[in-house]
Amino acid sequence: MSHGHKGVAPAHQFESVEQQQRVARFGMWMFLISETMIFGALFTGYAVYWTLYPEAFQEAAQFLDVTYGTVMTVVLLVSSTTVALAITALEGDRRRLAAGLFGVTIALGLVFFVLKIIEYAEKIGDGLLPTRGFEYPGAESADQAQVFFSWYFVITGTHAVHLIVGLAAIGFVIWPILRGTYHAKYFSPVEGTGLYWHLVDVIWIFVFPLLYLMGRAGGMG
Amino acid sequence: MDDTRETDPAEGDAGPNYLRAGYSIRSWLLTTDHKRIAILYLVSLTVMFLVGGAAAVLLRLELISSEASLVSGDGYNKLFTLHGVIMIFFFLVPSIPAVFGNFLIPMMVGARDMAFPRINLASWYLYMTGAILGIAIIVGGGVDTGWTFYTPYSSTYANTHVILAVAGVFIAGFSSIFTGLNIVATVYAMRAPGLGWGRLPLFVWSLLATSLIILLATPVLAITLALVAVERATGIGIFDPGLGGDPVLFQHLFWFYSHPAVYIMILPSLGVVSEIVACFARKRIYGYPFMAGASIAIAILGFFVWGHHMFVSGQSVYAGIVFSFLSFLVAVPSAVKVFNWIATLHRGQISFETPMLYAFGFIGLFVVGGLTGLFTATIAVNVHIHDTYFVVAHFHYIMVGGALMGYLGALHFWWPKIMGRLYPERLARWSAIFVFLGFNLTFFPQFLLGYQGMPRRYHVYPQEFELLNVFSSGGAIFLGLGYLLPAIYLTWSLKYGRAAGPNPWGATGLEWTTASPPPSENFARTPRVTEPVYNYTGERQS
Amino acid sequence: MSGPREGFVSAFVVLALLLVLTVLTVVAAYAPIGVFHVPVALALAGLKSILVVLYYMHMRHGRSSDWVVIGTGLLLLAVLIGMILSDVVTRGWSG
Amino acid sequence: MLPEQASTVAADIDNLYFYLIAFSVVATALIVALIIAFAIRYRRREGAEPAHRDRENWKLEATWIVVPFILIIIAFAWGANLFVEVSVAPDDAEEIHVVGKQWMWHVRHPNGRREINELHVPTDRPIRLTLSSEDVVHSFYVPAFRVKQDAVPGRFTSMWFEATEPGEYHLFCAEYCGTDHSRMIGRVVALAPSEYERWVEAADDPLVSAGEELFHDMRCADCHTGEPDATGPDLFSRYGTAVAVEGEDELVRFDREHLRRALLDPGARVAEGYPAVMPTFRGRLSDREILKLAAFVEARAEDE
Repeated sequence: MSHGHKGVAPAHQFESVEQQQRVARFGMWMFLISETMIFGALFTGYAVYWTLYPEAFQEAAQFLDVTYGTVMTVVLLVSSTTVALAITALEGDRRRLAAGLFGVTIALGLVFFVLKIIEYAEKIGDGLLPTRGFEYPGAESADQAQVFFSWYFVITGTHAVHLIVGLAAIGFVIWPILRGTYHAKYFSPVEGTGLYWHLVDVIWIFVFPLLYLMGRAGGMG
Repeated sequence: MDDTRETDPAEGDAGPNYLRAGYSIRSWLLTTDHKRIAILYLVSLTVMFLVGGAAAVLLRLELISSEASLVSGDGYNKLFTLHGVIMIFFFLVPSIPAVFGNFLIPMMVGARDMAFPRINLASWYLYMTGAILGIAIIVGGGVDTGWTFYTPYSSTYANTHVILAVAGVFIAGFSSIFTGLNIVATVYAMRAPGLGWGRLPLFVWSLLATSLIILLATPVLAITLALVAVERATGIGIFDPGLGGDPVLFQHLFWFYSHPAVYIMILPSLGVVSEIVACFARKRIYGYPFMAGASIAIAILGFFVWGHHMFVSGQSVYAGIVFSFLSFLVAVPSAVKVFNWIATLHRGQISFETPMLYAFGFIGLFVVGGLTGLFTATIAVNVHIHDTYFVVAHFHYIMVGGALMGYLGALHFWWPKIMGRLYPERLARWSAIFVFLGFNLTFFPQFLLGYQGMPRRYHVYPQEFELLNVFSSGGAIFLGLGYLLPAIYLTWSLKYGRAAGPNPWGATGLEWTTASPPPSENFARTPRVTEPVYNYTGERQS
Repeated sequence: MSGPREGFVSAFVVLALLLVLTVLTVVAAYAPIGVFHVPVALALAGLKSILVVLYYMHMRHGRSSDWVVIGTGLLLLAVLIGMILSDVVTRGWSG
Repeated sequence: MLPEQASTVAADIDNLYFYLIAFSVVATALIVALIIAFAIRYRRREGAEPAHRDRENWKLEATWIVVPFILIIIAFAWGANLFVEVSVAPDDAEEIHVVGKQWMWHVRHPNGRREINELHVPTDRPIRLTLSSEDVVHSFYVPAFRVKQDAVPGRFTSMWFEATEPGEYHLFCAEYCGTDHSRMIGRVVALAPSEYERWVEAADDPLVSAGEELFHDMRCADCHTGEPDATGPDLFSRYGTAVAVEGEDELVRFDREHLRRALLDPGARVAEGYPAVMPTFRGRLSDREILKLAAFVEARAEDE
């Protein structure tokens, strides 16, 4: 598969490129699991308050927009697909295709981000920012609903921060791919970046039903 | 091995080594050599230890009298917060993994460097950023929440630099995640040919267990503290009951990290003691698989017991009883460790160099700390002693008696390897004994104070507790001096110590097969392991 | 590494599955299934994640060491969520 | 080395504590003795043969896994059993409300009588405290009773005890709560049932209790501690008597008017032998509040 690349030398601490890629992947998985624990803590907090204030939370969840949530989910799923395709392309040493697919990923990520900003702006415009100016129509459970929106902003906000980091990381690998720094024989940083982006996607796969879709049929457990 | 001044500075260290790889500041600050990064950590940790130690001395001086004498109430609160934050997050958590883990793990597995050298350097810079924030807080007027940052005090009521403090801890947290990640990746993938899992030194096993905790628990603390900062900065309701929140949730998330964090501090010391005991008893550690398994078991079990910090917090009675039961289980692998060390001594050839004295001291203090841990795990007794000096004494036996004795033991054991010089042995032995006695005088009275009911974090206290406090403060002065002695003679040895040679203790392990100090690439050529671990008895090669 | 681990076509097949599961998730949220909303939502999300992990993250060909990392992480995640919730749920049980 | 045993559970908890001590002492002695014995017996000698490697023995490992396990399970079961007793109040317990607030304890008895930093309880009757907090987490701790419970803002928690011996016991805040955490202390006064009835029925002037609260809020006791070396003179022993004032030959009667002037214009009449460091409360206390304070000082002076 190597099309005229010069011999690939491993970094000084490794015996072979093979070993280097294996270690990089292993290290990236450890980092991803660490990241997962961050969201684990956030979901724990969210679950605790659901348990404490089920009615108020169910009511408050109706203020989230299913359409936004669904569109954002689809956008992220497609962006994950383009990353997977890009890695496949790179493994086949089709570097321009890989770079192009990463470009599409960035575009999709930006679409997600813009949607997020619009959604935030709407929520803030409706007085649902859970701070001093919080205005909530369901008066008696306003305190508890405020907690719901706190977690909504904290969870989606933390996710958005990860999304931005992922976008930046992808931005940093595109040029080296085109230049040939990364290629079919050595692309560990690209693979790590891809894994990171997939994690951002997986987290959202859980955020979507657990925030946007709760209590839609009325009466939940 | 007597201390001697007939030194020949040139002897034995003529060859190139990592210390001579460059003398410029740049060559240190941009290094990716794991050994140099270890030295960077050693220096910065020592500075932080001195800052945290100075705070401890002030605290104990204040407590000599039951009245407010030296500092104001706020001043006292800031001092114990500073002491706790610095000692835990900026000294004990990074201590052995960042200094000795960094220096030794690649050497023990026969590798040229850590798996991710640049991330390793980044980890030190993150640590320094956190530490500088910590120092900035002192300059800027302090923080008074206690190292536990309990809400809603930290998120709403305190009017000190809480956000800066949690930012420092947050950043330091990622520093330790990077270190842990590097350690696991290095051990997993970079072992020398022939070095199977059953041949790893127990120090390596203990750091694997430590890294497991670091990787899985630290992120939870990081996000929890970030939430406190967010709540404080923006007023959105997360933990503050005034805004609909639940402060007990904070405690759960906090202790999910901070209890396992105790094992982050103690597990590496358990590994160090195994190395030292094997070396100075000239025997393979008895029950090696059980010792390795016990480290992993402590790490895993350590995740199931955090609720014993919350028996009187308003946690449910049922959860309390379950947490109590699980807490007891940790005692089993801890006991396995102690008994296997003793069995290792049996029919050994025991000698009493300084590292071995620290190892003996460690075992004694760890036994007391561990057994008093049973008191705190016993839920009905815990109701009485929770948040009293009993708990303060207990965790100092584990974290200072245990973790710090292990750190000092490691420092003395591997100092000749790291610096290529021997320290004055007799002086070092006396200071080890001095530290041990000073420690017990400081902290044993606190068990008694605690059961009598003296709450912790008290600036002034009823007169009847004064006598025992005077003993404790007296011990603290001894202990403080005891810690200064190694700083002095180890520094002295850098210039005047005798050259150590590759293996002054006659120890096994790959790190002793190369020069002291080691060359930049650690080994002249990749070692090949053909012997079982701790092969002190010269068994047949396999 | 020699040659791609996954083909272009499989990526699109997986995407199609993911989209179908997303539709199912939305439908299930509005379906009258009572207390099963949360378990069903979690099961569908779990299924989607498994697809992403196996195919997009290449764990179909993953090493056992990577699986150990994932498994340990998920175990501890379960401990975190499970034990905290067990406290919250049982708080009201005693007088 | 034990605090008094003044509640029904105190002796039980101490017994469990003694079991743990006995277990610990035996274990420590065993370990230390083995280490010392081996250290002497197997110390390194010149020219000795290399050490033997002991054959590993899983039975030995199993022994020191199983034996400690059994011994600690006893401690667990004993502790859990006792904990249920300590946590679950008897049905007939009398309920008293306690509210923690930086940095004092407010107590309200069932008949409405209030106290600050003091809790009067009858002996031989189970008392259930319902705890809450107005600000941060506090913890209500009575060492002599061996009980402790956090007061959590936004929630009610509860604890119970039954005092066995009449007397005065320490009350501590055990959860760090800010600047004056270590001064958030008080006393629990256990009275014989008949005396308690008398105490609880005693007229409780709302003016006096309001005054007591002000006395704490304005932190009067920071200086007027009642101790001989305090910054300010003891108010309660001097109230109603004639006191000496700096720069005046005549003694001055310490009455409501004197208190009022001392609060509003503290520099005018400084108690002899004390530094003139009292700040003015002009603008911080209304006339009505001064009246409340005076009522409290007067009532306390009569008590003493």
